[in-house]
Amino acid sequence: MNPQDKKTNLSLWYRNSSAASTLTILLILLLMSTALAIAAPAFLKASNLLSTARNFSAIAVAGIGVSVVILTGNIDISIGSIYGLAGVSVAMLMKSGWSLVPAVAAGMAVGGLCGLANGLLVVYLRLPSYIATLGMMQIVRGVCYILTQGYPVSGMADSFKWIGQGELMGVPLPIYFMVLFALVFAVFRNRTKTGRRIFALGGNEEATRISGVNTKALKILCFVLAGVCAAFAGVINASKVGVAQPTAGNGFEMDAIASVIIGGSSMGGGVGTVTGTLIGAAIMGVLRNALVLLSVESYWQTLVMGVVIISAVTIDQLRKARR
Amino acid sequence: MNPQDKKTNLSLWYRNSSAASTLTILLILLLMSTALAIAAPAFLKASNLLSTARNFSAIAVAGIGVSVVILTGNIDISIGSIYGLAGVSVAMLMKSGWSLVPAVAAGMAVGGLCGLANGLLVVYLRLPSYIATLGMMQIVRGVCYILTQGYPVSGMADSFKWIGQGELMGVPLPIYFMVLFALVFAVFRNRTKTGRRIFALGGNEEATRISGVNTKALKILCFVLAGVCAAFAGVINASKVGVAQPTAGNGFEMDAIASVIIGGSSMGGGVGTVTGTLIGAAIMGVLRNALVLLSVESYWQTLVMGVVIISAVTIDQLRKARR
Amino acid sequence: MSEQTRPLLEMRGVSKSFPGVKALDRVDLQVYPGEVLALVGENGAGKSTLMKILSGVHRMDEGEIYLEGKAVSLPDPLSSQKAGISIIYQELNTLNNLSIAENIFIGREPIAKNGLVDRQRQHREARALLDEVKLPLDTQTLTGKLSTAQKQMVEVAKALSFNAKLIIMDEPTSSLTNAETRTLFDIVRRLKARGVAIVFITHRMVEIFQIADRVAVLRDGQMAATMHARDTTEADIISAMVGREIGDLYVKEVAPLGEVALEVQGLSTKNRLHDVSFYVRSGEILGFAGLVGAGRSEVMRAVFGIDPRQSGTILVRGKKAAIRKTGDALRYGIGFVPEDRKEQALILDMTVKKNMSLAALDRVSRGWFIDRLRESRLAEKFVSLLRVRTPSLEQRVKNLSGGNQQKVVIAKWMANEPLILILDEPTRGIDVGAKKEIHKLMSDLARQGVAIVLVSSELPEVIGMSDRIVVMHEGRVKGSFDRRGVTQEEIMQMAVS
Amino acid sequence: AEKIVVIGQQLGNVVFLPAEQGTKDAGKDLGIETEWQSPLRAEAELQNEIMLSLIDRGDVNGIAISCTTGDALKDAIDAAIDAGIQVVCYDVDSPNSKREYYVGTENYKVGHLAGEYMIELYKDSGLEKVRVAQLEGIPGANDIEARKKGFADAIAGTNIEVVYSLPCNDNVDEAINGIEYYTAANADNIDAWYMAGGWPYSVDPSAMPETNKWKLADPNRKIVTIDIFTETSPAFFALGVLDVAIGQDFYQMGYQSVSLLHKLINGEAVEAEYNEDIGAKFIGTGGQIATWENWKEVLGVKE
Ligand SMILES: Nc1ncnc2c1ncn2[C@@H]1O[C@H](COP(=O)(O)OP(=O)(O)OP(=O)(O)O)[C@@H](O)[C@H]1O
Ligand SMILES: Nc1ncnc2c1ncn2[C@@H]1O[C@H](COP(=O)(O)OP(=O)(O)OP(=O)(O)O)[C@@H](O)[C@H]1O
Ligand SMILES: [Mg+2]
Ligand SMILES: [Mg+2]
Repeated sequence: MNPQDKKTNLSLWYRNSSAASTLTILLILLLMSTALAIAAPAFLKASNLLSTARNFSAIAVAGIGVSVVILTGNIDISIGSIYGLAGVSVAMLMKSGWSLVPAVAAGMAVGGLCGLANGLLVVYLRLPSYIATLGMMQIVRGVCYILTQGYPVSGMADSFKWIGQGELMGVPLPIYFMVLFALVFAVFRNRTKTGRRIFALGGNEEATRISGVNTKALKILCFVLAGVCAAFAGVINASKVGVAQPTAGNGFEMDAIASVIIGGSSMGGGVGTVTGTLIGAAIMGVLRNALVLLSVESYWQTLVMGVVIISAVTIDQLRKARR
Repeated sequence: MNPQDKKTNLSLWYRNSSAASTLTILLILLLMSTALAIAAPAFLKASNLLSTARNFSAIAVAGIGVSVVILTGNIDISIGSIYGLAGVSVAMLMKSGWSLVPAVAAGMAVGGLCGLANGLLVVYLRLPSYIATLGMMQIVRGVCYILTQGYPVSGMADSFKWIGQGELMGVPLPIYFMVLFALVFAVFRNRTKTGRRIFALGGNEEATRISGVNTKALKILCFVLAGVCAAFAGVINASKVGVAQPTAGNGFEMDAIASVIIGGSSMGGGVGTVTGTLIGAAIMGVLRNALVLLSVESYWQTLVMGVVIISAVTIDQLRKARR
Repeated sequence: MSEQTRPLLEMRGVSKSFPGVKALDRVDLQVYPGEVLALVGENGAGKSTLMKILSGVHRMDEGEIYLEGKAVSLPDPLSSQKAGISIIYQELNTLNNLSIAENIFIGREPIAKNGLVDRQRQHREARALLDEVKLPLDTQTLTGKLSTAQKQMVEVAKALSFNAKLIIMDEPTSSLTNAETRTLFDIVRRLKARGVAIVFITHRMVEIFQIADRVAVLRDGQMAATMHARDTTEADIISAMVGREIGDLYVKEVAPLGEVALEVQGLSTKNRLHDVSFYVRSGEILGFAGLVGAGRSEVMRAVFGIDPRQSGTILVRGKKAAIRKTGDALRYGIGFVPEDRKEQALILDMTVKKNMSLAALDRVSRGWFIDRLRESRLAEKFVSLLRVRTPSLEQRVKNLSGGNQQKVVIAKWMANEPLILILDEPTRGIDVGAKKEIHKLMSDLARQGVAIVLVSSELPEVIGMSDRIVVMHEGRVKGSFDRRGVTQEEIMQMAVS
Repeated sequence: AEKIVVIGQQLGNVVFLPAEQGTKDAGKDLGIETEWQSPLRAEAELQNEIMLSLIDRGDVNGIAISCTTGDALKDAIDAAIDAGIQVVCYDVDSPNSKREYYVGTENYKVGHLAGEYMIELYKDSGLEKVRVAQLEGIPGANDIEARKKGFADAIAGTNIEVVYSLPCNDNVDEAINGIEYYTAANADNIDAWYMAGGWPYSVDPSAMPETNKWKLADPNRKIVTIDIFTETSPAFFALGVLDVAIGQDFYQMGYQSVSLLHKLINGEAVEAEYNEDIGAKFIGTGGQIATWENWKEVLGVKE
């Protein structure tokens, strides 16, 4: 390859690559963080940074999962309910004597089953994913209420708290889980055949099918993955607060989906990175942290949140517009 | 036209037409209503029918508006906040001495401005509509809080209640408004050139643009219309309860969008009818009425709601699959 | 339309670059009223780009455009329309969710006195236009239901409706069969008689001599030559296009025929196919001929597991094959190049490399994981084999010229190394040089024992490349011919009755 | 058969769980049918719809409602009363409506009480100034606003001052994260927390390590909260990270509302005084006040 080609590749990369988009969003995050560090030095305290990261890790894990569905051009708004049900299920199982690992596995399986139901509705009954997952959102939430009769589940063995509150070398475990999920999903999406096919499916479903790909199974898989991730996020959260609430995750899907889109994924499918989602979640997390550290008045908080989200994504769009 | 042609037309109509889809959904609504009438005779009381219709008229009006945005393949999740802000604005204006009509006009203008902001963000900053309207949702809600300092606005002149509580020939006014909006929008969408161009835009934006249509202005217009309708819905609601709450409409966008999709519109754009949206809103309204009339236990309500929504849309999909 | 008359359109020194590509380099072009100018060139030469500048889709980097002597700027499609230019794009731009009538009049809807769209008038005028292009369809039909050729004719009708002074047709015939092409040429002649100027882009040499007055040849973004059609030969044009001799177009070498690789027995589908049977041996090329809508594409889709079959058996190498979805077909070693590259074959937002490897991921992977090096090598191989004009393997396919996109589709299926390869209009929109390469590749594959099914609406291609030819009509197999000695007329006769 | 419906503010809001239980128990004790209804979202319009449907149902004799916004339910309450249904408000009143009875504790008073306890807690501290951070829910929510106001009025003119108010949108996770962030960042800038709603105490104390650390580091740091959750609150007292919790008795609100309605429906005499401040005949359900001293007895925790 001659130098000319290299330059061409670079410029093409800058215009087309999702990596460039991820880079821009990363810059936005750094910018936000720097501004915050100046305005509120407490931001840089290790404990604050760690607890901020710990707090957005559930959003990130669920975001990483739902981003796979978004990659196919679909949406999953049931993840907030799945998040709630998983916490409740694990807590109830542990109360009935299960130990941590099998209970968590079962909780993730519950999430996977909910995802499977979403997938089957979308693929075989051809429901628009918005409706299928809206319905599932309500059904799953209903199950949460029915299982618990509305009462938070508490009184589990102390091991329940390990996932959300444990630490390793001074760093909270949820952060490790978040990184683990990110790595696994990044490899899955970018390096495996299935991952590549999901991208293709999101770009052009018909063409992907005609390329010999079982697009039905693929789509179902994506919903299952979203369910499993949302379930794990729900477990992190329940474990973090030590109690499983049947209402947990109400509206959580908004945050998770927002972090995916802020991270540069397209609602239309076919575009997006795991790192982007991670950064999107971090932006949301730092923003929440900032609102408190800067003592923004309660009436102004939602407004500021909206302005920052719009600004962050605008900056990334402006880069693209420079074509 | 010979008889052969007529038959072909009929079968074509059944396979292709959105009208057939609307018909199916209407049948589902009638089915639901019949079942309900048998299970709970109180359903058929004129007062119950009228108040149910009055209750879903706000969803219907907002749904009719947002369906135009959905028709372009975009989404507007800020309508719930706009709904809240409009109620608050009209109430505050009336409190400060404005009379009803100019105050309502101003409220709708406020909604239109919010929609304009959405449109500008989507068209000129090229933000994904999900993010633009998510940001606006928070900004507008923030404005509600800031304007009212969180307190519900009450103590308006009695004329404030006219829109939501007035009656004409025994029928509540909101129902007239709903029908009026439906008629105007049906004509607008199906008979005017702007309306047809919105369909075209939703079907293939690029092709529409290169046909010489100003797609940017068109898209902005759609967001403005959604804002205006949501605002009017918010006014109906505030007027119905006689108080404007800054939190009104939190989560309302879900209901409005659901009724649009249940009504047969496609999230991808280019497909949908006004009547369908109306019926979608009616299904949601009757369902809510049913849950109370049948004394469904609170914890089962969400679950039942989810099941019914999925079933309703499934039936329509099965018709399409019969092709 | 002699050179003495004032040109209707004059483009001077037009240049246009895309990142990594200089698509047009100081191009001059004149078009005279009442003439048909054939604009030709290899894939990626810049033809479509030049025309999109005229239609207001692209803005030129430098240059001037004069219409009837006056300098004009064409910043957007609307101003181009107003200036009297209408265009049929290479890539179809139909609005599939609207009726035919609305497709034709979108943006210029007739308005009745009450301010609403005058639907009656719209349908009336659309009816007249459809009659003109001989499309016997209801104007209320949803455009999404039409076949590619029918959509193409709707686009022709739309272009006519502008009453433009200059009509640009970017490869309109690539998805048409002879009958429609003849209709189109009749229309062109009528327009010409009215003094309308037409720029006609095509890769089919015969068409140039049937219809064009002059020929303009683009090469690598530069105007290589303009000539009068009557003073020139196919060889001249080709050598101006590619800078070398090409020789005979259809090179079918004789390959030894093996066992029956694919056999279809009594295939029927719900609506359109009835009892279709055929077979193809390894090493054999089986051509499929027929009119638009004859059902050839539907046969191939049903065989490949895309559309459900109602009855019928598929045998692969003598054994019954259970093909229910496309993945099954792939496992039986079948490859399929579909007819519509944009809708059915390409992931437009993906890179050249990723598109090429999509059907062959198993061949470039170790276990679950894609071996990126192997993937790149595979793509590099086909980019050079098929001479795909792209600045990089990382270019998104949507930024390639139409013909180069088609090459990517072919590469994708060749990369999969199928034993049975179904090609539906494989050379649509491909330039003569590349076409020849593809024909040669087909021939080579056959020699290596691949069984090939070739569906093509270009009869010379079917006749030139096939060992046997199956003719279809209205969802049924009408008969078959041996390649040797069959004429276009014989095939047409069978296809229409 | 006699049927009484009790309406909560939002499905899934834990404070209404005891009210639901009280409703059921009262129904059982009185031998009448009761029904619990909650809108899916805390919105007056949805409660309004439920009221109208109940009126049309025709089989409902009495309704008790905790109003999301009092004035927004005025018309619905009046309509029900006009239709011959007995209506009372509990927890959150609708003062301008035709309802005659209010069952509950005033939120304003509860807030005021919290303020009084705060003053009490700091009376011997010797601090010149007591800086309080406050937790609230959705800005403007009726009950919370009343509690904020009660607190503010109580501490007016003292050395106690609210320096920050943190909204949590009625979301437990947001409440916890916010408290943690703020406490960690402002450990030396605040002396106390006043939680106008009990969101953070519906979970396990381990969810708030920073706040616990802060609290335990200095005896002059105090936390006063409204709401008691019998399942989860004791753990906080046990750790010494909570000083005062003031709980409204929602169980009694449910139970008393049903009993009252039953009497009204059957024309029995009701003992209730007209209360000027409330503008209704008032049935106080009292509440629980758990302090650092008495929490074990109040919450029924055995040694
Ligand atoms: N939007 C675009 N972005 C980047 N490059 C482009 C774009 N459009 C065209 N090109 C490049 O410009 C060159 C000219 O393309 P053009 O489509 O004009 O070719 P063409 O002569 O019409 O070819 P064909 O016969 O294949 O249709 C090609 O190299 C193509 O890759
Ligand atoms: N008369 C028709 N009515 C409805 N659909 C048609 C008709 N003709 C063609 N089509 C559609 O167009 C598509 C392509 O046509 P088909 O496969 O029948 O023909 P073909 O012989 O491959 O011709 P072509 O050259 O157009 O590809 C098919 O999917 C078919 O559904
Ligand atoms: Mg071209
Ligand atoms: Mg075909």
